[in-house]
Amino acid sequence: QDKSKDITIVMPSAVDVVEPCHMMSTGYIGLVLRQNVVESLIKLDPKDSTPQPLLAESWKQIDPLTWRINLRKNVKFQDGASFNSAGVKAAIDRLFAPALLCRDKDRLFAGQTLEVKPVDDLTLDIISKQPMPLMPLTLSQIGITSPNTPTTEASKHPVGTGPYVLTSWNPTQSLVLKQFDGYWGKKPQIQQATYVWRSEPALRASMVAVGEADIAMQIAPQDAVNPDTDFGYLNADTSRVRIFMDQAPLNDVRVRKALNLAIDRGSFVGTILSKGVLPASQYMMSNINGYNPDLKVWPYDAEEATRLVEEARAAGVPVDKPIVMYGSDFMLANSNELFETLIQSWQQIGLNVKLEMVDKIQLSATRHKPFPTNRPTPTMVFETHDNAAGDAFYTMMVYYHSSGDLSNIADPALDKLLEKGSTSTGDERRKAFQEANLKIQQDIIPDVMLFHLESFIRVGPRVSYAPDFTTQGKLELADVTFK
Amino acid sequence: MIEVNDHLVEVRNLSVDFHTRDGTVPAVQDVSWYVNRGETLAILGESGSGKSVSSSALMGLIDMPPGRITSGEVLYRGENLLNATPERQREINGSKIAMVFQDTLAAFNPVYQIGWQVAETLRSHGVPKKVADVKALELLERVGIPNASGRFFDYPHQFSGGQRQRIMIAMAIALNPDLLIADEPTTALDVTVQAKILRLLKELQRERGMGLLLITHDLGIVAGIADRVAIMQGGKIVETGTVRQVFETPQHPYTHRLFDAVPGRRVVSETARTLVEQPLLIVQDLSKEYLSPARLFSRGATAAPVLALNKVSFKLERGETLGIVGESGSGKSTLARTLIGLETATGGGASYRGHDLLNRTPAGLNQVRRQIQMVFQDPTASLNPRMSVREIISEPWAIHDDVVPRNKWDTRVRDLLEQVGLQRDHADRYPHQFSGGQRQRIAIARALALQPEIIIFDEAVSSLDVSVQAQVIELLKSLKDDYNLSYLFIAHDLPVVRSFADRVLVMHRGAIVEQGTSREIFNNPKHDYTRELLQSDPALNVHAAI
Amino acid sequence: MENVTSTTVPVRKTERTSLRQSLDLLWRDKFAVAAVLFLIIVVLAALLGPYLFGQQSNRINLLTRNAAPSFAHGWAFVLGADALGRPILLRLFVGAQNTIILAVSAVILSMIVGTALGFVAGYRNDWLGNVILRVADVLMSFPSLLLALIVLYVLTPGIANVILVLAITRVPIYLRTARAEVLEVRERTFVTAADIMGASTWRLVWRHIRPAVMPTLVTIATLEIAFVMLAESSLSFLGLGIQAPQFTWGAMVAQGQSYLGTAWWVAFWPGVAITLTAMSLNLLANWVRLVSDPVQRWRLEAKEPSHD
Amino acid sequence: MNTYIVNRMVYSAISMVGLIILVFFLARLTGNPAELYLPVDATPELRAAFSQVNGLDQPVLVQFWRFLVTLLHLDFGNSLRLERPALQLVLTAFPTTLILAFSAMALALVVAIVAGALAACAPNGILDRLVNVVSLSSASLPNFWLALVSILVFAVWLKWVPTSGTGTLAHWILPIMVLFARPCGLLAQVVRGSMIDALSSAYVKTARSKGVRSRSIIFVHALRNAMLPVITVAGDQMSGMINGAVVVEVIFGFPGIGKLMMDSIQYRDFAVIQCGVIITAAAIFLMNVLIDFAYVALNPRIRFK
Ligand SMILES: Nc1ncnc2c1ncn2[C@@H]1O[C@H](COP(=O)(O)OP(=O)(O)OP(=O)(O)O)[C@@H](O)[C@H]1O
Ligand SMILES: Nc1ncnc2c1ncn2[C@@H]1O[C@H](COP(=O)(O)OP(=O)(O)OP(=O)(O)O)[C@@H](O)[C@H]1O
Ligand SMILES: [Mg+2]
Ligand SMILES: [Mg+2]
Ligand code: NI
Repeated sequence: QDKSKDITIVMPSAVDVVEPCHMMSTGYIGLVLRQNVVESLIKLDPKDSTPQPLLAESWKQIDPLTWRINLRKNVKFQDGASFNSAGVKAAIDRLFAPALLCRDKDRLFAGQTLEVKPVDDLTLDIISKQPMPLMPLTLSQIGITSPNTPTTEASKHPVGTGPYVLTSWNPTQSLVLKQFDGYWGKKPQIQQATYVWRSEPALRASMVAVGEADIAMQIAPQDAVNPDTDFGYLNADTSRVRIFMDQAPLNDVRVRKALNLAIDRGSFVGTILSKGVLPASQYMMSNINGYNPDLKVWPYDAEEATRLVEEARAAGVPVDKPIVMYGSDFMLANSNELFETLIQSWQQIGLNVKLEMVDKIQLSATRHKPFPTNRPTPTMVFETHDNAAGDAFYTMMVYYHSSGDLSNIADPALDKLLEKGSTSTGDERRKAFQEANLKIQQDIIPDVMLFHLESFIRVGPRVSYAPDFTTQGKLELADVTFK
Repeated sequence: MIEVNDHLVEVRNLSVDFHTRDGTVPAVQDVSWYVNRGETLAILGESGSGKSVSSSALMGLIDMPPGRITSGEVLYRGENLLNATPERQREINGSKIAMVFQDTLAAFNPVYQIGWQVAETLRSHGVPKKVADVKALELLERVGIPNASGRFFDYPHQFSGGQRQRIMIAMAIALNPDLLIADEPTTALDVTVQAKILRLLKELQRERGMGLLLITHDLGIVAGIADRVAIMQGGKIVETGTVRQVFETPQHPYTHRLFDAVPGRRVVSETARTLVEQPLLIVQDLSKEYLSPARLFSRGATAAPVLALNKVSFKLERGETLGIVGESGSGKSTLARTLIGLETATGGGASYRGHDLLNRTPAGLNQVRRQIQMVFQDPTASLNPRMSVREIISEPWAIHDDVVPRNKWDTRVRDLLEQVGLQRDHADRYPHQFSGGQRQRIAIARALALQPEIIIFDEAVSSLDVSVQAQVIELLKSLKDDYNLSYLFIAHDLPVVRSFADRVLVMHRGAIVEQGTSREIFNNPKHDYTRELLQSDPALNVHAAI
Repeated sequence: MENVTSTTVPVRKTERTSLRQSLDLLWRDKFAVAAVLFLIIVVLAALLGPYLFGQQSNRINLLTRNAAPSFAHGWAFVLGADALGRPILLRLFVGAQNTIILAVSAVILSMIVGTALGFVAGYRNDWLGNVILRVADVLMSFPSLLLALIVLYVLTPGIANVILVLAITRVPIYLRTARAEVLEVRERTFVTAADIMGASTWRLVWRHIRPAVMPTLVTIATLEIAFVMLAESSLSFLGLGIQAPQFTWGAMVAQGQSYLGTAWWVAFWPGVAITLTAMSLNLLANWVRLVSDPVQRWRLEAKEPSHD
Repeated sequence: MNTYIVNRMVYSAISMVGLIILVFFLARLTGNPAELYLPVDATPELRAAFSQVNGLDQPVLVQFWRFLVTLLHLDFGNSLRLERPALQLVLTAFPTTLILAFSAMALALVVAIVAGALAACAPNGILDRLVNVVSLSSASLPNFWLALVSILVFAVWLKWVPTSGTGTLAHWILPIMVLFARPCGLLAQVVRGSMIDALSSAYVKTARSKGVRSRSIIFVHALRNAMLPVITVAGDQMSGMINGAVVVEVIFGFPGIGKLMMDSIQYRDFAVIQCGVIITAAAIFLMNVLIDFAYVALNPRIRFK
């Protein structure tokens, strides 16, 4: 058959699960499925994160707890089931099916349950127990699967309304998407997309170079040397070193300040990290609602940092105590170099920081509650976080609120601010979160904020594709065009 | 010397040196000889005089270095083999000139079947495999390997020393070579078999005009089949001539010594002792059956089990020399190996001073190991190639540390070397730097080192020229008298046995067919086999010749 | 009186000459000489490197990041700089210490344990030998990655544990090789001869079997050195390797991996150092093998005058 | 012979049980899989539910008992990561690795034997030095380095072969070559070493006196005597490869057992780890039996009880 309309996409690791409700939290499922196989009711505009219609034509909040959704007409699921309010209800209910252990559920609903009530064939109400001002954003993350999808086990053959059907999937080798003839919208150019996976970045880059693949995800910055084919994009990941503030010397704010001042963030840019990375002042990107544009990145001032450490020492803080920083090298390209440089910067201002590389499980276990009540050593951990859902809520409540699963801060004033932000809307909401970010950076200093990270993609000569910050979580084949 | 090349093979002024750590050993110096078609040249000589080296040289078998041919030429039908290309040498080797090696166990490839190895000579020179196999079997039968077709697929270590020697001969005569170099080809053969083999060689000579270079120390054989003799000593040929000339009018003092030492001239050994003590060694109905091992991957008929020992019973008294003679393959070595615990007996019993030799207790074991020593039939294999002679001979003292104090080791080693006719400074050399007879003497020296109560000699003096042999036997006798040692002396050399052994066992097909004092056996043989044995002894011819 | 002189004199004589003779024999094999010289440099680097260049080799300088080999930045940078701008040459010197400690102890440990067990298994054909072999089977089939993870979780990471993991996983090769050789050597007549002389098992094994078996094991061990150095680098991605700022040549190779396309020298030089070390050890082992084998020694001795 | 095989099987079965016990319990010391499968901010309820569904909340002994019971029905359980029968995953991955390992090892043996034997003919000669340098380099080259460089050279620059993946015969070339390098170098050294001894023995002299061609003196007479350590080391290397040619499989995207095991270990996919270990161990045990037979076949003097 005609291969000229087929492309191959090479990814860093296997698509080992294709269950749409793990899309947000597991591997590269979203990249493959989202908007290609399963579509959501609403999609976000990549520029400013505003909700746009997709399977829903319109929506509105009819009372604090209820959102009314109007569905698009003439849409069919790939298995022939018709797309209507009953189908959407089934899809949303499926997220809560206990046997499914939906991994995105927590993130999306934070413990809430939703009730879906079809109003008529193409209208439905979604009712929550507590107000959900972010309902459109939430809906943009949910893939609407066919009502025939099993609810007792993870789907191995996801069926949605998207322009592509999953035709074959071998978790050890490849996955193939083929165009769906009955798609309701505009037909994309790509006939068929084959996804393969290779863990070696240089190999992925080479595969595009020799024409074995058309798009290579996540190539290493040092291999991205050809401006015609290699594109960098901010990938929504922000990195920081979290400080566990429960122990001396890390419980001393001077020491935490010093940790921040010791890092020459600018020197990383274009060297160890690529040119496009941005030093960060807060744990979210500027397109997120709640980002505080007035915050400045910590300056580099080693003298001041040394002075602070000495001051703390004079005040009896045990600054010589060994501090452990956990890192793991699956997190970003050149992480080893980054860690070594950080460690050395801190050692130069007189803090005894040591690196301990651990594996994924250990790192993850260190990051979330329950935290150990008495740690053997003062501890920091390197982590990255991406907020692609557009609102500060998804970051702040988890990482900074005292009830957050990943938070090691218990500051009542901050809690208040965050609660205010999460329940209000509009300007008030934004202000509250911005204020919280200010307080975090200026008073609490629970972390050493580092960079908004950049990823690179290599696009072969046959096709064109422009990545953006959503590319980490989805790659719409419709956006790929032949030259 | 005639300069016309009418000789089959002629060696002119050959000299071979060996490089060693402490200098150069001139193993062969300026040696010349020739062999004509159908003629037999015997090289007699002192052990270590360069017989093997000079004959290896003409087949291009000397490792160079460490060896070095410093002068001379080897002419085969006028062609100087020392200048031949390796490919030419290969063509000649095996098909035109063939060799029977002295040390047969080491000379066979341990991992290939005997039949295969014999047939290989043929295959290497273009005989198709099928034909070669048939021919090989025929050859094995011809040299008198019992049940040859059944044993075609056996491995070298499963044969007796004499059988290996015969297989070696079969291998060498496979292609009817022009010249056969036989280096001590009959050292492990009893006289009956030996006579058969020599007859075979003679036949080949007659049929095909084969030249025979016979290296031997056995004057009887020389007298029997050689046309001319060359006598070597210390790397040189000291005397050469027809058998008659040399035997009747020996010129060189060494030749004189050689003839004087011929064992048959001395009287039959007499037992003068009255046996009051309990016997040292009691062997009762000892049997050993070699089951044909399950052949995992090889084809071939399943051979019938070999009954190597069949209800053997005898006693060894203290201070006694018990000679064991018998046909090659009759189970002599097996008897020795079973007594020493290397083979598990399949029946019967044996005890040493009340210690059961077959089911040993650890305590008894140590005693036995201290008091019974053995000299193996294949001396080369029994010497650790990585140990110097000093280490080899002093090893028993290291094991049994009460025998000789450490600071005396060096002198004692050198004394022992001297006693067995080697040089004191040989102590620093390694086994591979010695000749066959020299290695045999190292093994003897090692067995003597402990002065055990019993020493088992398995063809221990077979590679020694008669003068050295006489010296060694003399040494053994005096040790026996001084320390009241007992010997189990396995040999096929009847004159030696006659003059050395007090009593004699005659073995045939795994059983003892006759035993008695030397006098009884030699003067009044009862069993048919014994009679046959005595009749075919060529030593008698020597006396006629001299 | 006479005995005293005659035994002491030759012993002294042979001892003196044997040292000189060994040097003499070494000189005959120019490759072995080169190997010894290289190993001396490595050992010196391992001893002194961290004291001489410890500071300099760890100083991060992003200006010289991935600098190509040249004299432009001073002699320390002749082999180029790594991704953090540190001089590779000095890092090779400093890394030698950890590398050598790690590789040599892992190899020696596994060799001793493996060989000892192999001797027992080969010599004693009974239940004990069988048990040892089955343990080796188990070790061979246990995934080494899992083993590494287990050690990481149960113990704390550190050089001792790296050595432990590497040693455990490499035991079977020595064990099985030693056993196979012993099975064959113990059937040789000279071993039997010593046995019936009353030699203890220990003596048989040590004096007779070991010298015949060792050369093969040593050959394997010299190659294992390189392998262990590299295996360590692949452990470091689990966090089990040696932790920065400590480093080894293996870790340097691993770090250079991502720069193969752009800065080949980062992974290349430490790789060369590993290969050269292995090669030197092997050449030296080959030399020792010749010297210690009386049957082969002439290959070195005979070299002085050229005959023919 | 038969008793030997029976004994061997009994012992192997015992060690298999030991291996399973070791793997089962030790693997569970390496952290809770929930950390990997669930997002870091998962609620405790979700974590609990995950553990319960996958039976990880039970005491380890109970888990082991269940494992044994299912194992008796030849059921190795389901993969946590891929949610399909572990046995099926292992059995589809295993042949790839076997083919890879066998071809690499066969090639390595042939090349190593020829090179090592020729080198041994003249120790310290030019050929010997050459073989030494090449074999030592190939034995000490980092695998991943070799893999990446050979991709760069042969696939990217020369475009002779595809970079990676499976499909055509050409896809096998690079992985096999990379896999082949280390065993080949190692074996060449081993062959060289033991051949030097064998070539100076008396039976070689006999063969020369028989006029045997030097090729067959080297490869028939000496080689067979020198094979013992060679097949042992080859066996060790082979079992390393059966256990997974991890680097090669990962880099080249070869869906073999090495990659499967590595992923399973990293993802604490216990069922697959256990199944993989059992299958590979069975293969390795079998190979060791064959190697022991080979000892006897190669050298008739070797005996086992
Ligand atoms: N590789 C070697 N290195 C040093 N000397 C050697 C070497 N091979 C043989 N010799 C010496 O060369 C001499 C001649 O040895 P050769 O084997 O020819 O003796 P032979 O006459 O055959 O004695 P025998 O009757 O004992 O077999 C001996 O003295 C021996 O020690
Ligand atoms: N390992 C073995 N397996 C099978 N048969 C064997 C084995 N060893 C010896 N034999 C056979 O046992 C018989 C006796 O052998 P043994 O070595 O005892 O003979 P021998 O009397 O010493 O002969 P020779 O005088 O030739 O050395 C021979 O037929 C021999 O082939
Ligand atoms: Mg001789
Ligand atoms: Mg015998
Ligand atoms: Ni003449």
